[in-house]
Amino acid sequence: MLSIRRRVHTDAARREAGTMRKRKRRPPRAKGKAAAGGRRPGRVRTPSELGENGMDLHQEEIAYQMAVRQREISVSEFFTKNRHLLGFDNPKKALLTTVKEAVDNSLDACEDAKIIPELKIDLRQIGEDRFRVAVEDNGPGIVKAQVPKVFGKLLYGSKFHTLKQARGQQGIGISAAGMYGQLTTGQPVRITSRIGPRKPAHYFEIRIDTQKNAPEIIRDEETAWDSPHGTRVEIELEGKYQKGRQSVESYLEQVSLANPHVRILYRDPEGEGVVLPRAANVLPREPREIKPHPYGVELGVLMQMLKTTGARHLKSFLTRDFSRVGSKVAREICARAGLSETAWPSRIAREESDKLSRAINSTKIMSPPTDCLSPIGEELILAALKKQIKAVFYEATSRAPSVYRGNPFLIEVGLAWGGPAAAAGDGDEDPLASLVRFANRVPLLYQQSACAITKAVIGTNWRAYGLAQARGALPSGPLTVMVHMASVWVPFTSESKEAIAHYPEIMKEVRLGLQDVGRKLKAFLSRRARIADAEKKKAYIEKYLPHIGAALRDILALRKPQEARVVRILTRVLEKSRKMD
Amino acid sequence: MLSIRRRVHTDAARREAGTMRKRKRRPPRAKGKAAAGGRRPGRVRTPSELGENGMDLHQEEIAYQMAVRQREISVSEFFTKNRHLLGFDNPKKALLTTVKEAVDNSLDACEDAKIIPELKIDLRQIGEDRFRVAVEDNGPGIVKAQVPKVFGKLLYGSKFHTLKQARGQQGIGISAAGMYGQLTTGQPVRITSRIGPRKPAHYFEIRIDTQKNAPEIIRDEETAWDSPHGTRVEIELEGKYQKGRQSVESYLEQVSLANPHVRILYRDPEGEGVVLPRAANVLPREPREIKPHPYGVELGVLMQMLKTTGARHLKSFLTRDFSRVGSKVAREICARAGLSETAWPSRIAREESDKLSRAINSTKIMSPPTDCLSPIGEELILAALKKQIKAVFYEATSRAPSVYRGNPFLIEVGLAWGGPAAAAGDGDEDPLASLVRFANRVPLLYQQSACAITKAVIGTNWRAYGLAQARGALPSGPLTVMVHMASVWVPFTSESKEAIAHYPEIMKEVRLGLQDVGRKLKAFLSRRARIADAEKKKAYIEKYLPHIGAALRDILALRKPQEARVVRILTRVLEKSRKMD
Amino acid sequence: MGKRRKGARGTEAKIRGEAGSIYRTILRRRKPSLSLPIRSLDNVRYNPKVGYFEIGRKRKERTLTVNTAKTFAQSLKMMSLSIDLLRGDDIATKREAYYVSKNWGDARFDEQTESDAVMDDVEALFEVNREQLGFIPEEKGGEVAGRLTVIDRDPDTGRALKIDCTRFGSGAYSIPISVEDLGFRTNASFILAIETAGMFQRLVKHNFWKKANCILVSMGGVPTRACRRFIRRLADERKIPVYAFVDGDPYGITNIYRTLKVGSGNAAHINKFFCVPQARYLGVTPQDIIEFKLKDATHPLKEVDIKRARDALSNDPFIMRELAWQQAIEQMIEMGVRVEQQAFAKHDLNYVIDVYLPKKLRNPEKFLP
Amino acid sequence: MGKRRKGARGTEAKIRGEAGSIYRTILRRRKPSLSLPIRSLDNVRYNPKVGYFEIGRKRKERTLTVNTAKTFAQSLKMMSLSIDLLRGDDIATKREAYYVSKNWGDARFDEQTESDAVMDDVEALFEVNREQLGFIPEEKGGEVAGRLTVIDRDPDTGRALKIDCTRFGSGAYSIPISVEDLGFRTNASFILAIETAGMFQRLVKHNFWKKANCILVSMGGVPTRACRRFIRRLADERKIPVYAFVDGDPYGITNIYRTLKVGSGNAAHINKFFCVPQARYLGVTPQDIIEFKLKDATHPLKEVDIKRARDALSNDPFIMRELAWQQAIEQMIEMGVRVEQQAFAKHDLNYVIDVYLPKKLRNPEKFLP
Repeated sequence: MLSIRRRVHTDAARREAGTMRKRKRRPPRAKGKAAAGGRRPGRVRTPSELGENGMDLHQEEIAYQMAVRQREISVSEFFTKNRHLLGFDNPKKALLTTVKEAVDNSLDACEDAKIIPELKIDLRQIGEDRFRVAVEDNGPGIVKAQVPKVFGKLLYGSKFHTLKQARGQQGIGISAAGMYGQLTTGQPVRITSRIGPRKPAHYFEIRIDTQKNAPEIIRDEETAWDSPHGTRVEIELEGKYQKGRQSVESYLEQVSLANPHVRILYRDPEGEGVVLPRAANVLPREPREIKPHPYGVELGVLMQMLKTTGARHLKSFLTRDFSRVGSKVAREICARAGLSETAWPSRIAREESDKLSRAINSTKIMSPPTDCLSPIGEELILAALKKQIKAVFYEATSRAPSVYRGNPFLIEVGLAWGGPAAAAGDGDEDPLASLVRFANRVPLLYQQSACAITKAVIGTNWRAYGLAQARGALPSGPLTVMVHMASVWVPFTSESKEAIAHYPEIMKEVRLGLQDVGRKLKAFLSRRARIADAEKKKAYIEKYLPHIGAALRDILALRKPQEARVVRILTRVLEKSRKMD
Repeated sequence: MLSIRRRVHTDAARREAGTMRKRKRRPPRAKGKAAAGGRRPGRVRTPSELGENGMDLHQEEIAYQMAVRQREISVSEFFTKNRHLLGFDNPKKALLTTVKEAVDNSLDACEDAKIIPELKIDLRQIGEDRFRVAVEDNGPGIVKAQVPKVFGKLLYGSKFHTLKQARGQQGIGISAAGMYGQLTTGQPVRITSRIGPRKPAHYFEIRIDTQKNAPEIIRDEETAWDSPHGTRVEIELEGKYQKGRQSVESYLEQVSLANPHVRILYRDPEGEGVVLPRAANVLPREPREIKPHPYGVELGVLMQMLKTTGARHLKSFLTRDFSRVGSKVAREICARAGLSETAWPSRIAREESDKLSRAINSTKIMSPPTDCLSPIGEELILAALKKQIKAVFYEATSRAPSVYRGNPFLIEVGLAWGGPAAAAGDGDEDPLASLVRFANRVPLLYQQSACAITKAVIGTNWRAYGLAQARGALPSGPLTVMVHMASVWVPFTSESKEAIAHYPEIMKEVRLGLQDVGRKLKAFLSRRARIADAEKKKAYIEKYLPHIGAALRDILALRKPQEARVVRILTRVLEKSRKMD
Repeated sequence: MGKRRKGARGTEAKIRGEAGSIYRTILRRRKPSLSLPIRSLDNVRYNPKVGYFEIGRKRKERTLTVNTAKTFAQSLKMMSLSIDLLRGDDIATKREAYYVSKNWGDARFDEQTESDAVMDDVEALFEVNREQLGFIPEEKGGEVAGRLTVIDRDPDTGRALKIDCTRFGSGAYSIPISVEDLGFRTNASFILAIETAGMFQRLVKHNFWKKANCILVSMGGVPTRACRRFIRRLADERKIPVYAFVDGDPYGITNIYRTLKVGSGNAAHINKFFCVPQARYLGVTPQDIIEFKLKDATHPLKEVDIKRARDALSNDPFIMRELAWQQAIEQMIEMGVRVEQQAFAKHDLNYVIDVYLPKKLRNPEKFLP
Repeated sequence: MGKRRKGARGTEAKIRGEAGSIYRTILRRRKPSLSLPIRSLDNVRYNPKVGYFEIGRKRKERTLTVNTAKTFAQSLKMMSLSIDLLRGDDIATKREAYYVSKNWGDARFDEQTESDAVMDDVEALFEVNREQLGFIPEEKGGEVAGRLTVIDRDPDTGRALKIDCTRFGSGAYSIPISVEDLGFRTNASFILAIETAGMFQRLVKHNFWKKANCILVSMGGVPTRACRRFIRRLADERKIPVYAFVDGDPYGITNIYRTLKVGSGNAAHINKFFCVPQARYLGVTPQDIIEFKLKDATHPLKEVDIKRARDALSNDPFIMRELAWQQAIEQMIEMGVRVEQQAFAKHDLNYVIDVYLPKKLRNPEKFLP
């Protein structure tokens, strides 16, 4: 593929360059040969040899020659070569990533359409390293005209330009999965979609033209389908099926944990069916779009906004184009910046944006609105934890929203303690706590150690809450910690969305959430310990006071009734005292 | 910025959607409000409530509403939000990345034009967190018409579609640096370029329109410049200056190590000037473009090639579009695949590409040509090492090229042992060896532990070569190891190009290179030990034999001459025996 | 069994007094408590008047609570055991006392460290030494040869036994664990306390005690309580000086000699019994390295030696009082070497007998304090 | 100095013989060599006929080469030092020998471990014990009380000294480092070798030796060479049995008792001198735990105990020969507990004297081998 494109484009470029200047065909290659044959390789001209010495004409030609070779690179080409950036590093991960992208898309679509989601995931092995992944939802379906672009074009989507919480963000995932499938098996992506019972279902086979980053429709026909509405996507790919912690099944279980309103039917490659039922029959609160919050809008972005705003005055620019900027705050910003409220935004963009930026950052502005976020909620986290984990203590907290770089976000923490491991006794060799991470209800399975959540969990002093914890490690014991970050924009450390970047604001919120549930865990453990203490106290009194009596009798040669009296009095005195000491 | 674009585009999309179906303005938001007001949030319809019950019309509308919101995302927008992917995680790293991208570009340009490079790098601090980076080269300059695209458009470049070794690959780096500068300081990129002494120099100020991923020319004028040809780029950015291992200065020193033909003049923010002279006055061998090698060309890519080839027969397709496929090999491939040599490529693309792919991978094909690679060479590695590191033993090896996934690559290893640390004595607390990594002559400063090179160095048994090494660690001692990977395509683990991915073929070559220099180091150390042994032997004889004589005299009451005779005889006997034992 | 031990009645009365006070407190329906001196280094000071480490005034109250009930019961049981030993004129090693507790039901000790700690508490409470309570340490230690007759008694008959330490040949008299009841007869000029058994054997083999008219005591490293108490009682009763002959290294000075002379920091409550304030340091001194040309028979100070020396200079209350010692230790640090008693063998095996000791003993007033 | 040590002339002759052979080899212009028995566990076997570990036949040749020149020179110098000691009827501790080498210039030892190794080589070369070469160990060890008179001699006059071990009261006779020249007079029925100083002190305090007509020896853990040699010579000369009374745990059995009886594996070349093949094991046995109701005064076997026990079962040549021991050790592993001598204190402090020992001593034929 590469050589062909190169050839084709070199020709085109030559034609284009020809309009600039005439010259020999392929001069660089010819020159390379000469160099290899005769002189020492590459020893052409030192800087001192260059200059005003008649080689100028040639000199200019070089720049022109080089110009011919410059051309645009399509984003699909880029990601084909850099597929590891998208989570297609190896066949194992590719299989899971494909399922994940399709599931994310389906859930987002269902929730946008206010449909309680029901997903069917079907994995079939059709060759030694080849799988067919089919994901079907009961969502709203996709309008016929949009199908090719949604599945056949990278960086095409509805979420990127909105400030609103969603699973998908940048319109890469499902197209990239299709592209990977096509690259490794040559097979197109197969889509069936129906937007309502009165409309026919449409079946598509779509390939991606990576040179143009554009869909190529192989097949497009009406088809019979028994679902009244929904979408089914089928991708064939080179993959490897894996069991255990990073398996498709474990991934879907975590999806069910963070999405208690979803019902999942899964058929694994061995034909086993698994049903993950709902823990709740309600849709999450619908997240709303918001305008950007002034904090964290960088200078360059601010200038761009000033230039392209529809507002005619600085003050109305501030109130209309940002969230949480009312008249009073806008006035304060203008005053701090020393700018007139009626100044023209485009003039400020050129000359005084720096001042404005500083004024914004030194003015106290309310946190962004929170209805752009859709938390799972403490109640549902508890329900989901109880459904999936056997423990003796459950706790959850849903923090108030906060902001990093102008993006609102919110942290939720769930915790389950006890269960079979705890019953086994206070062994010193407790296993490490298990940590389950979510971003916008999507489980994060890889790169745990690189994630801000993990760092915050490790950085929390769990000993203060009654747990064992080695330096630089997760706490140990029969503990499951679940952390969910909901945000209009989750800052992943890579496009494969595996770990959250270490923003201090995010770390802080996670820590506060952990401390919240940690304190409650401590209260629970203290209560347990107090009960144990009271029992111990009673036992101590029964065990040891008689020996005090006996010793005093021996030393002082007391009589039996005197000894008994000593023990009786001591028992009463100690039982009265509330504490152990 | 985001809200504005969203607004503009929502309007446009609405217009577009309007042609499909009429409906109310902003229905989703209105619905959201109603939900928040009255019913439980989001509790709209469960799947059982849906179906053939008269809500179908509404159902279809949802899909249309959703379609409206779909749109394309520009690659600049994408990378603005994901700047950490490009090495702009934080101000410290951003400053170094900016220097690095500009230096890479300059060196590539000079070498393409066969000019021995001379770079001037100037760092000025112009505010608390603000720096101006200027990088100037004596390269061929850039044709006026190309300047805006080269600096103002992401994914624009000459290297991506060629299979040829170069520093830059994907046309992102320098534009991304400019974009980061613009984002954090609002300042445009400033470029001065001149393509020859008879042409005027041009001065540009360029911004990137991130929505369109297109350059916006702020200023474009002729200017006076005393360089006959070359390019100067100036970027203002938010940065943080750092000393030590990951400083700009240390980076430039490493550049000089892997590019002995480059002269660098550097002025640090404190105004100190540093000159890094050349170790060689020759340009590296010019790397040549090659066609792809059949191994590792994936099925999907093969199909694409078959479809778009100019060749009319399968055999000529194979010989013309691939490297290292001659008539004989092509015939063998066809035979193995059971395909006619005269079959039509486009037919095979549809029906038999799978067979062809298998046949290719089971046929023995020569390694790809090596002149697409430009090694530093053992001689120059030695020269550079000697110039920069004080040691007593130097060794270098330049491995024969090899292939991973069809991409030729080549490993070079340099080693310096001894010096001040060794002279200090055989201390048990030797520091770890220092490892210097390069990819296509570009130093890799970050993520050492994630890099394939590091893994290979750690995985090599240095104890076999006479060095100390703890399990899972670098060897220790006064050792510097330098590893260079030259390839037409270096597989980085992220777009910020900090670590090489763990391909087994690459690991193997690195290991072999290390073993090569390791064996020579061992020979050197053994020779040293042998010389030390011989000296020890002489000293032993002088030291200890007289005591044997004295003891025998005491025990046996020998006379002086008898004692002297014993010592004399023993000295002769032991000196004759060649070895220590 | 023979006649009761000296002072046994006094100790018994002390224990009964304490128990009676506890009993009365209980009858008043209040929580009884034991007031124990704190046995840690920061409650210790060097008293140059008496010449040993003394325990300070800090005390901790062990009040009977639910949490302390077990230890409190164990302290009383231990006191009761002591009374039994005193009444029966018997002894028990620390280990035996631990085993006796196995009969105490729930109040039994699970580890000997626990019973040792309670024993230390009782010892401190009554300001007597463990031996006076009837408890003896596990370790023996100390051999004696030379101009001394020890007077012991037959345990059965109580008859006096005279043990003549000049008549052991190459052997020696082994000091018993408890020395409280021994008597002494001697006209020796001094006691020489020797660090190593090897040096002791050399001096015995060559009848050094005969020539020097002295008593030789082998300490075998840091002297045990019995060994220290033996030397102390002997020196006190017969009014003879004590000279220490140990290795010239920080361990020999700050551990062996310092413990012999002023006692140990963590047993300050009983130091008044277990130290030999009249001891003086014969050698080997850093200055001896120079005067007796031992330079090439020294060893470099190790990290741990230097640390020990510096610690002594800045923390040891005894060293901090004695300028001469500070100078000697600083000289040692500066020279960077340590020297052992055996180093004299470098010149000749009997150089130590023929040259070193006679020369040193000519000027005992020059010995380090 | 008095008269020459017994056998000194014989040892001297052996050394001169070896040196002469080396001298003649050199004159023939060939490299001289020393043939040393290999002193490691795989060159040891238990000889039930003689009753101790014997060294096997494997030998290593130390030929003089450049690499071995230093050690070779040191071996000869060590032999020369031995001759000096024997001629002068003197002794040197291992440490002193090390210091003597400081005068050897380049052939000096840098660490005592080096001189000890060379001394072991010389010892093995001539198949004599170190004491016979004039070298003595640093460590002393072993106290004696009871029905024994030791006959030593005055080092100056050579006159016999009678040391009556019944007359030390609470003290004891301390065994000298070298016992080769001691004589004995006794009519005791047996020797009781006791592990701990504490138990020894109890038996001494209560004059147990008088009632049982025996000699008490305190070993203080694993017996030193001097202590083993003392018991061996006493038992050999006076033909009296030896009973060991140690803790009933793998350490007591496989380290203390086994070393007493058959010697140690890594000193097999001299075991014939330093072992007591006639020793028998009185107790404490695992069976005693049951018979004397000690269960609640035991301690669980630790990981290391079990490992030691299993090692003995599968590797110790002595245990592997003795079925009775295998059964006893297996019983211990099965019971999972160990028991100490002091455990009898659980019943009563003097239970061991009043009940345990008398009962056991009624049937010495039942003692473990």
